[in-house]
Amino acid sequence: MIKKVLVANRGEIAVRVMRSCREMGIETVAVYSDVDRKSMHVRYADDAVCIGPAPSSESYLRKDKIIEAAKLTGANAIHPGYGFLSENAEFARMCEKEGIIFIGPSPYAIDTMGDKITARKTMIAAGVPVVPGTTEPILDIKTAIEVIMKIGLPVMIKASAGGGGKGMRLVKREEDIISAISGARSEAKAAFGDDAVYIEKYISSPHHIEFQILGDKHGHVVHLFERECSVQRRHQKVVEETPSPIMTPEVRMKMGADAVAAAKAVNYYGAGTIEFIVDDNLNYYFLEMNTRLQVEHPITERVVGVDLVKQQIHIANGLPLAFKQEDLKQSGHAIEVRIYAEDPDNNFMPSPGIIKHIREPLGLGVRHDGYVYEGYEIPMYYDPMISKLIVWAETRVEAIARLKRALFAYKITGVKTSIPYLHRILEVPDFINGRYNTHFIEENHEYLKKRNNCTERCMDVAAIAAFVDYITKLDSLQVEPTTKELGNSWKDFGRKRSILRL
Amino acid sequence: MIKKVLVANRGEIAVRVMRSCREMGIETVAVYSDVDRKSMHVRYADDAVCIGPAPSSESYLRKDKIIEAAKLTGANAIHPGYGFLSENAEFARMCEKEGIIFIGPSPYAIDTMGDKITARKTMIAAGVPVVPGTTEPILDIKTAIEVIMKIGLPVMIKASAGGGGKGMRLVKREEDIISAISGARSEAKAAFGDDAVYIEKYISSPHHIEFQILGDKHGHVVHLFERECSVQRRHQKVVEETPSPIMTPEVRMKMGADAVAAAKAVNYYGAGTIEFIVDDNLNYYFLEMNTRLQVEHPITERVVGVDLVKQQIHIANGLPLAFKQEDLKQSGHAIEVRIYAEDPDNNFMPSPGIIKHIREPLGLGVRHDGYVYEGYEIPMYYDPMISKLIVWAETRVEAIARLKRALFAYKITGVKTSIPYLHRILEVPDFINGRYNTHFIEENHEYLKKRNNCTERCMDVAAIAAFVDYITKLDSLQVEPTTKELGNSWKDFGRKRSILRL
Amino acid sequence: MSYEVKINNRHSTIELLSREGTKFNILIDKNYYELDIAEVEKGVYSILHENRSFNVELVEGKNSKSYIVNTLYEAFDVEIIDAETKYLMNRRKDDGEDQNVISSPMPGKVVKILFKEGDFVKAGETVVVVSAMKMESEYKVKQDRKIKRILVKEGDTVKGDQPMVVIE
Amino acid sequence: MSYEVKINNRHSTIELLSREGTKFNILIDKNYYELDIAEVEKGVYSILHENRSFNVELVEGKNSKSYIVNTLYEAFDVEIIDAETKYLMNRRKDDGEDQNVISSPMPGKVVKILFKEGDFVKAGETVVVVSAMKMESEYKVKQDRKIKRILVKEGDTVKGDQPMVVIE
Repeated sequence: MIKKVLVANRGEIAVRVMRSCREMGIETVAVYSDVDRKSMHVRYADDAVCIGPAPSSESYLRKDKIIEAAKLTGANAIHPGYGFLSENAEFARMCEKEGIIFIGPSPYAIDTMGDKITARKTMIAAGVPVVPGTTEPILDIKTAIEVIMKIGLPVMIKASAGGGGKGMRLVKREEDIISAISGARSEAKAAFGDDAVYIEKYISSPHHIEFQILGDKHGHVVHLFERECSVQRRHQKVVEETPSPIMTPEVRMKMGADAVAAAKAVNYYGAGTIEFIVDDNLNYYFLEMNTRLQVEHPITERVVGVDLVKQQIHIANGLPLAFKQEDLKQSGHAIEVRIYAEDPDNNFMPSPGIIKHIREPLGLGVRHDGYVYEGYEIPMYYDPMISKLIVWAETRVEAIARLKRALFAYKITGVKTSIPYLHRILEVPDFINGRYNTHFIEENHEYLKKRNNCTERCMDVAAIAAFVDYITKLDSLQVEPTTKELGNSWKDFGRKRSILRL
Repeated sequence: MIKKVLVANRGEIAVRVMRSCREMGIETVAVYSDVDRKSMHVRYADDAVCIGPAPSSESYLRKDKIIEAAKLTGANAIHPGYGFLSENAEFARMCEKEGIIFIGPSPYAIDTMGDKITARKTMIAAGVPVVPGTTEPILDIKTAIEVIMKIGLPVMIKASAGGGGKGMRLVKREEDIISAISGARSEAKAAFGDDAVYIEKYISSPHHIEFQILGDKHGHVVHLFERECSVQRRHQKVVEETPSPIMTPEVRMKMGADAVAAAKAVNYYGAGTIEFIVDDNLNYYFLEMNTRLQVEHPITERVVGVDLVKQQIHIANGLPLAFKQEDLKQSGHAIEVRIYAEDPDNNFMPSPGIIKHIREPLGLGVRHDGYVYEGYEIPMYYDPMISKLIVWAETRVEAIARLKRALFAYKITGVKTSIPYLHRILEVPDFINGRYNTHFIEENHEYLKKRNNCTERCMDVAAIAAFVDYITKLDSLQVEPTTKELGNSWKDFGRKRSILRL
Repeated sequence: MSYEVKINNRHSTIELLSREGTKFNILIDKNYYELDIAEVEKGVYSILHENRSFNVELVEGKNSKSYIVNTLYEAFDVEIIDAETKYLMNRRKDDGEDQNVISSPMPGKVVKILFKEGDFVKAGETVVVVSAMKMESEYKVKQDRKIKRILVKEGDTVKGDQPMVVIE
Repeated sequence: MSYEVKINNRHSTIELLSREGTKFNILIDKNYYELDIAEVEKGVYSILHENRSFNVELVEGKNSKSYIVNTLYEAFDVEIIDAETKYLMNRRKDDGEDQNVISSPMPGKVVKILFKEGDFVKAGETVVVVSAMKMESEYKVKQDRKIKRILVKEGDTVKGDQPMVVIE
């Protein structure tokens, strides 16, 4: 039985996992890099162990140090979160060998699904539809060109070991083939240490729809319905929702059954996601499986009413699933947006820095999974995601209104964030009507541009606020005590000074 | 149609109402007293109007000023929240006369249900069971004694115009009758301007269970199931949950039907609550009707999936209810706790003051309805409630665990709060087992006492933190710039100073 | 250098042995601690001891040497006792006057004063009624006393810990 | 006394006519405002104008006279222009050198420097690659240029706005 969980991650997901552990009476261990000493997961955990310098390769990716930390603190299980070591079969194997429960699937499932080409073959064997393309990894450019000419342009080049848009290139014109392949390979090499790529037919105007699945160690697998993730910028999801606005009950049932079949094909246990590419006629193809918790898992939690992290822990404990497929249903509508520390009006340039002020959205139907706080410095070494805002309402229309209301109340200063950009997405007619695919962002470029909605009065008020702040500071300086007083009453003086915020 | 809503209230409920308005695209107007200039509802609203000095009688209870503010800002509806003017029939009538929509029931329903004795008579006529007691207001002590001797001790003396535990006295012994009646009457006079009281048979070990109802202007009334509110301290609710741990489906259906009958007896429209007193054998009696939104309405919203404020607005707009009784069902379990600025270890002494630091609980299944922020001063003039923490989970056991987790992460410094006390409630066996009535707090006095769980190490750590803070301050003072520098580089100096927090 | 520290009613001696960045070696009475101490927010400290993560919040008390320290579910009064504090504590002992003052522990409004200067009050009688946050609190005497001075009048707003009545 | 204020690219004259508590009378260009202005949180102002409620957040910019001002969904650069600022602005105009510096607008790590001092680079060519938050950004020249000086080396950590390469 799991008594103490080390969370081999940082940021919001580390805190989110620890929350469920705490509800289950399970102790938690944080691991952290030098720059993360003040990070929320260190503060939230029962125990905390420093595992190295800031770069992930020297800390959060150091399997040996993480396992050492688990032993040191007596943690008998490790939850990998998402990213970092979450889809690393070797790490899962090392845990197994050390007698530590890896809260995730078997190394075999990670390996099989982690390699895109093996995964394709396995899916074909299991009768799950896949996108036309290569079944072998491409290691040289010559073969790549031959294959592409055979499949026909446009094609997508993808890293075999990849995920999250890294090492991915779309090729539409013959003259771009070489640069795209070498770009994808070097990116894949840098990100995953493996430059093998594969090639797939590119499906134009595709929807990205994924199915959450849960499997136990007794061979039971259920799906928890779909998530619509087509709002993407450079292959990174920006908005996710469930149910998908284009889904029908019939297709949902079919896709769900295929998702379960896909998981069963690798004897999957734990939480996982089957990603499908779907065309406008609801033809769907297996894209890949993520053998871990997804960033966007909370929308499923809200609509299905299941705590996925708790389920992961129950499964890791060897318990059978507490529900059957027919026990699960979707209720209402949930949407998640990801808040990034980036400047949407300046080519989404990352914006690390110190959080000067934060006010989080609250109230009915709003869940906010974050980890930053006032005075926290968002480090430049890791993913710039600040938090996830998840809303639920009875209907999609109401959920969009609620999300706008929550974004209205969500204030962060000190770093630039994607909040204004997310608000603009919610006002694009194609989004409101639920008629969008993965080209949504590029097709709605004009709608998503920054608009100056500020009237003359609004600008005047902005100027006046700064002006009043400035003259108030000046005033305070003039009532400053003289030098003589300074010696005796440094306390009062300090008080006055701390109000100045100069 | 309602276009702009003035919220005649303050604190969390004002903000909560404005949130739903914002989701509906309805503009909002805040009214505020002098001490509330910086209160969150003023910041959140589209418009804000000052209506007078701090005491409620000169601001939030000034019907004329509130109506004037509505006219000034073009608000065509007023939402009264709870407390203040929410159950004031005259105010509802004044709104009507001025062509402003009062978001609440008819003045007739407020009047009938607001006077406890008329309400009793109306319920008896409608066939709803009531507690044995007087049907006429008692205006002198002599009559009171006669009545009490007839009903038999113990009895409860209650203010006719009352609510919220004000002007209420339990009498068990004959010699206490006179002091109890005069006490109740003077408290009633002070609180409601009316010293009429009535007398009811006291039911020992009672449960307080209430039913949420919604009625439209077309004669439809539905109930949204029960709320268990038996955890009370001095007749003030502390913890509320739904479903009630003692409820059975049969009794729920019967009580629900009686709640609907009670509302229909006064042609009720809007949101309202029928409070019942319930004995251990699930015999139940009508206690009173609250003709407004309740503090604890969010647990119903969560379990039934309905936004009650939006429903109030739809009803006020004359729309028929969008659902029938059979469309509504309870899903999972919700618990609310009220966080007060008070010192639970010092006789619950109110603790107004400045919020130095706040960290709000977040994550799966947690709703937090508050209004305070860092630097906000909780004024001494109003109710000391800071916020409401509402959790939801699939089961009651999980909901309790989640609430503990949320309380663990909820940090406020600057004022004392009831958070540690609430945590202790959740650890009392009778609460965990769902076996409790309104005597819960007095019967579990020992369990609820402050315990020192801090080990020697924990005390050492507390002392060390203070010590390190102190010596760090001392150090900073020693690197203080000299007087000469002060003149030229006041900016840098101020920066250093502002870190000191002396 | 070592300091005396008062934690609730416990007196301890505390000494900083060494410090390097966030790493502190501290001796408190006879316990030796190696700690990693970081101020994460204003007045909020994250403290690691033998990999255990503690969170402590400080609120400054009456002066810069006194604190209210909040641990998970407990609050402690901590006072750093230096030469100045010792002097003040000694002086207060000699004086003893503050035992005879009725103060309101919280801000509020004086609703009623039931006696006047020179009156004698019986044990348990209410002297002043203060209202705050919709509640009225009665301030009584525990023994028979005489009202020496009344420092406030009905309707006055009082701050926390403000003396209202001096008794003999 | 009136000040000059720059809001993005708009220059305005602003004057405080009177002030009483939170009530301000202010003239900005030709617009007269009666406002109720309260600092509610550190750097957060609640401003009421003709009963309209505005919320404005200030973040200090490069110095105490420059601000980033956030209104509901917009951010403005606001600069209070006093004598000192005017002097500095004039001097900067004469100098003009800063046009020829490649700086990283955000903190990051220098991954690659593709040229050395004295090299000629063609328009559009990448000079430096900086990595921050898992993203690599390439810094290019817009016209044909010569590398004058390189101020960083590969592996260096750079701060926001730190000059990296000087070009001619």
